[in-house]
Amino acid sequence: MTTRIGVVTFPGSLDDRDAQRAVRLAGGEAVPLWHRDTNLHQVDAVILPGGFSYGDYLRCGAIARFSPVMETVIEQAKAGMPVLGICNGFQVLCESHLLPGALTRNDHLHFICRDQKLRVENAATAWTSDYTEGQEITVPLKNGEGGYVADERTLDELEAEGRVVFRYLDLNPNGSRRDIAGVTNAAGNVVGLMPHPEHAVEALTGPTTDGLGFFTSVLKKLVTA
Amino acid sequence: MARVVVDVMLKPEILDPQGQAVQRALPRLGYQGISDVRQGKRFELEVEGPVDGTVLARIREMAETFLANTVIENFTVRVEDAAEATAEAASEPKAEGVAP
Amino acid sequence: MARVVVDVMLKPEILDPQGQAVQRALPRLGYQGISDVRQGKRFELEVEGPVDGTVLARIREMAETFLANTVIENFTVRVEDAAEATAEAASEPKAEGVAP
Amino acid sequence: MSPRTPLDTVKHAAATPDARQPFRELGMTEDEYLRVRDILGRRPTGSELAMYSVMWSEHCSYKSSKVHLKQFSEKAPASDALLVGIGEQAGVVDVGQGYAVTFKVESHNHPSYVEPYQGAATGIGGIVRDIIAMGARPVAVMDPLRFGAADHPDTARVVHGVVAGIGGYGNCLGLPNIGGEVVFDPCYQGNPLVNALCVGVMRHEDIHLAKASGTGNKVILYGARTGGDGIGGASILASETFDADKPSKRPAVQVGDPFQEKLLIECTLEAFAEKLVVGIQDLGAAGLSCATSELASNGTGGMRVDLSTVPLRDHTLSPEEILMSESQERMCAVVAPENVDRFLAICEKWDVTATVIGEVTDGERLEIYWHGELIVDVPPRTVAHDGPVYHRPMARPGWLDALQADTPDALPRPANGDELREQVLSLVSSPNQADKSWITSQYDRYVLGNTVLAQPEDSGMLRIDEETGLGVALATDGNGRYAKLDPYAGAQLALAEAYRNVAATGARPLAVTDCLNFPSPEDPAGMWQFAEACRGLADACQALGTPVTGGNVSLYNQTGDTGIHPTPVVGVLGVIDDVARRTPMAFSGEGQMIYLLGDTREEFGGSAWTDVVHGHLGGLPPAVDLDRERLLAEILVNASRDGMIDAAHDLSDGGLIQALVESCLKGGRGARLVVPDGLSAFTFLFSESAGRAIVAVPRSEEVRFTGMCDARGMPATRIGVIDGDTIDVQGAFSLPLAELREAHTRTLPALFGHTRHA
Ligand SMILES: Nc1ncnc2c1ncn2[C@@H]1O[C@H](COP(=O)(O)OP(=O)(O)O)[C@@H](O)[C@H]1O
Ligand SMILES: [Mg+2]
Repeated sequence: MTTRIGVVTFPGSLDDRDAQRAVRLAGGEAVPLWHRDTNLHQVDAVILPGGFSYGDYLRCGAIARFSPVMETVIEQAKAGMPVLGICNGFQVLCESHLLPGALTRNDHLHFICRDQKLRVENAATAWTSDYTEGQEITVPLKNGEGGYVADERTLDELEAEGRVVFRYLDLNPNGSRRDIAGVTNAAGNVVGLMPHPEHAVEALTGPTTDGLGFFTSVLKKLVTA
Repeated sequence: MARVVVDVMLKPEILDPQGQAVQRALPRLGYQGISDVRQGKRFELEVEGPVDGTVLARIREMAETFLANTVIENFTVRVEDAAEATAEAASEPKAEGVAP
Repeated sequence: MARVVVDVMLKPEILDPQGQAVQRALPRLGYQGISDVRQGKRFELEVEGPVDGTVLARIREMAETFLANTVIENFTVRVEDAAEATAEAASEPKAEGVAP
Repeated sequence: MSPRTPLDTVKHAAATPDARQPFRELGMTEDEYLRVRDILGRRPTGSELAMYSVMWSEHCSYKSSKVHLKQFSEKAPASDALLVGIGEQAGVVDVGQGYAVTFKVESHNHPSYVEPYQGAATGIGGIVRDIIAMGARPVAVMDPLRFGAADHPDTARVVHGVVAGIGGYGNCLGLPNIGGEVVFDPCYQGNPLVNALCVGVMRHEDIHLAKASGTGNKVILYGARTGGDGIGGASILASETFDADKPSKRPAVQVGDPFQEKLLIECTLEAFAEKLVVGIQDLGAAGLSCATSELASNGTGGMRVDLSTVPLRDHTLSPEEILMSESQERMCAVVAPENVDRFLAICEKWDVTATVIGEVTDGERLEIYWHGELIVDVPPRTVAHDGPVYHRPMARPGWLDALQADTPDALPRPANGDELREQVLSLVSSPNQADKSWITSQYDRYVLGNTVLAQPEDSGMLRIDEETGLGVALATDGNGRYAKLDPYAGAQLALAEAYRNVAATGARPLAVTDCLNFPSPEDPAGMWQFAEACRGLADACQALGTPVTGGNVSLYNQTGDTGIHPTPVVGVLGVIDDVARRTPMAFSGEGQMIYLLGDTREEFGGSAWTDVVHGHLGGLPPAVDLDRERLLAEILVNASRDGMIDAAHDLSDGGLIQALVESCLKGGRGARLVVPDGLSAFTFLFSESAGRAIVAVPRSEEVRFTGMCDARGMPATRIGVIDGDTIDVQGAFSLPLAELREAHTRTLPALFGHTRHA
């Protein structure tokens, strides 16, 4: 049986098909989930994709957080199900308080799309075990509100507990505190990041195939689990 | 040091997709009875020295040419001062949001 | 029908790039003497029926859980009413921006 | 609220034939007004007048341009690829394997000057709805832009707003931006050009046309509620009296809601997939007036609409205003009665407001009611299709001879290697030739996961089929300086360049869309320019075998007496069987041979060199040789298919050195060049002769490649080798890549502020 990974579509989700493709290329079965779904159709993990859920009006991810599907996702995430939030998905996870901190307007105030170099700081989460700590990868980044902020105490805590999963290298594209590109929860099953691994899974359409590791990591974890 | 507040709102006849999105979400969150929501911008300017008529006129000009886009937005300028704070307190105490 | 205004501002310790961009632009545009600018959001809610304590408490809850993200933002809730308008008028007349 | 005139019903109009009507204020001539009276046999009601005035406007009726645009059909080359030609919302092209592609470019020039962000945003919104209305899934956008002088104080306002608007809308819709243009020239100061192109994909069987047929079928309006946007004119009708000095104020600016449009895309495509739609039409300019009259006139039978059912954002709107409102993000569908419930359910699923506002009748009239009263009763064709047609006077401008006589021949040329070097740096750092990533990095090029090539490549390329690798490529071009010197040749050069760009990436050019941006047609000189450009484009499309499938005309781009350079923007669509075979522009293969394809002549009229170094515009643009363009394209496509070249880049403004610098910077490799015999280094580097490209040929392929060029009669000159980290022109100068990169990339950030795209 192949492993089922759900990809949630909120109104305004944009990279949902791409996340599904990435799951398939990694060998999993992608299961579309609808924001009004109240059950998760027996998926083993969930991806909250990029986009502008509900237009990103009010705040990015703020309205999506209250959708029916998120109630179950929050519940399951707390119970240990692997959940990955990419870009808008990361924002939803922060708004849901599954991850600490918040994402604010890029410090230069522009939307930015670029190939971004990252360092993998934590290769022990559900979504990063196929990487090695310190590995450098390049994946696309595209956002207008990607500045990661949290109070100093939280930031120190994240650092101390090794919960900073990715850091921007060469250039901090949005003013994120301490160059943080992605973080995880204490249990390591919930990961959120601003850059887009699902856009780096094919040499033809991405800058690299460095993003595949996210999807193979979780598939391996679920098979051995 | 005085604070001048400039509120900038979309003109009533202009579509406000942000306000609409908020309004549409409210019933789902269990809030009834809000018939309309408009979302605008609030600028808090810290002014050095006294805020007299000249300063306020300058700020109004600044609001008109820079802070607001008068093609689609209206604005108001006011000094946030003791008198106002009192008036507010009289009508309803201010609720300060604090992080949990 | 009453109007309730919710103002949401970034907490003082959170960087406000929009406010900063405005402040930086001011001297270039010929405005001196503004030592700080913060940019936030203003929501105008049109409430059906009277705004009593219960309604206001609900709106405060709504602001806390939804309109503001209290990880990074503070908010205030107030009824926009006659008392306030008078207070404002006393301090300084409101400048209504109108399109040319 | 101001008092209103009593409702102007059809009955009332018939009874008050002498009532004065504000046709002039609505932009109608007396003749046009009399024609309406003639058609109706009475005076029009206020609502009818609103409809005719807006539908017979230049923008909607093409009344000045029609007689010239005809040539695109008359001279259309025979093409098996064309599934739907000119006249529909967008043309449709067969790209094989059962796929069809629809694409179109449109202008949103004037609104983008008034309110740059919203003007540009709604420009994207409008063109995307055209594509959805054909039944296609939109898959990418492009944005050809023209701004005033780069250092003019107002330019930054427009640039910031337009770029943010295009990004804000397109990014939020989830459409990758795969190309466009950015040109600065003082002639666009008060008239920036914001053109927007959208491309969509569908299966052949899914093509939908805008028509209302089938008596009893329902007309459903869905999407945003109708507000008072963009109806300056109609408020005249709604005001107290026709000559009231205080017409109610309505904004001329429309605000876009890309989130709503994204929902509109998904919900429309779902309805198409379930075959629920008989006909469909987007609401763009002229809103409901246009949608109802076009749907009705394209179908069989008539249509009855109850305007009082239209969901409103502003309840004070009068019927005239509702008919004219240009509120964004709305569509109109014709649906059989048995499918209405399902259609509405799909709309509900996507949170899209949908309302049945009328039905198709077996009559021949478009009848519109307002709270039970008949306020419009017209033959729909007379509104939508039988508008006035003008043969406006034209005259070759008196200044043209002098302009053409002022050739660049007398301009001082660089005297030595050092001067050449300086001028190369000036060229590649000039705003028009500089790196555009300050702009393009504000656009999402990755979303949907099928972008194979995007900026700064010669064309944007998209994968259409993940299994087979079938793809399409698109490029847009237009050189207003060339067109100013000779509009006939200028239009042909625009086509030739876009065609060449598509071929350079390995795709076979198939079809054309165009956006003709011109000054006032009421000036005979402007009209002549327009006519010449149409003639040139039609002739060239015929010669190249690429039919025009649709496009857009934007006239009156003029402030006072000064018009913009005539600016025909041409988009070319090509097909590639396997996107894995695409040719990128980057010179990265150390040791590979650089070949120049084509002939280089002393051609500097309208060139970037004359502009950057001398601020000069005069003479004649480069000669057009369409046979050569065709041959060059075949060579580039074959070489890509057969794996003979690793990189290619077409030559256009800035000439060879500009192209070489771009390819070297992209690949991170330098080059050693030798000036070919018979050419001066200056001409070699800066000439803008058309029909040329540079390619990188691996040594192992050299014999095969040159053999092919020889056999086909394509001049191919070995000009150098990819090598090291400097560009070295033997005997002239040497420039480190780092210095070139700095010069090429610093310009736009220095002008418009720093983002972090590096
Ligand atoms: N406004 C824009 N939006 C998107 N891409 C753009 C824009 N302007 C320029 N580009 C891209 O930058 C690259 C260089 O543009 P240009 O020099 O005009 O190309 P060419 O000369 O080959 O036509 C191309 O890939 C083009 O599509
Ligand atoms: Mg090119």
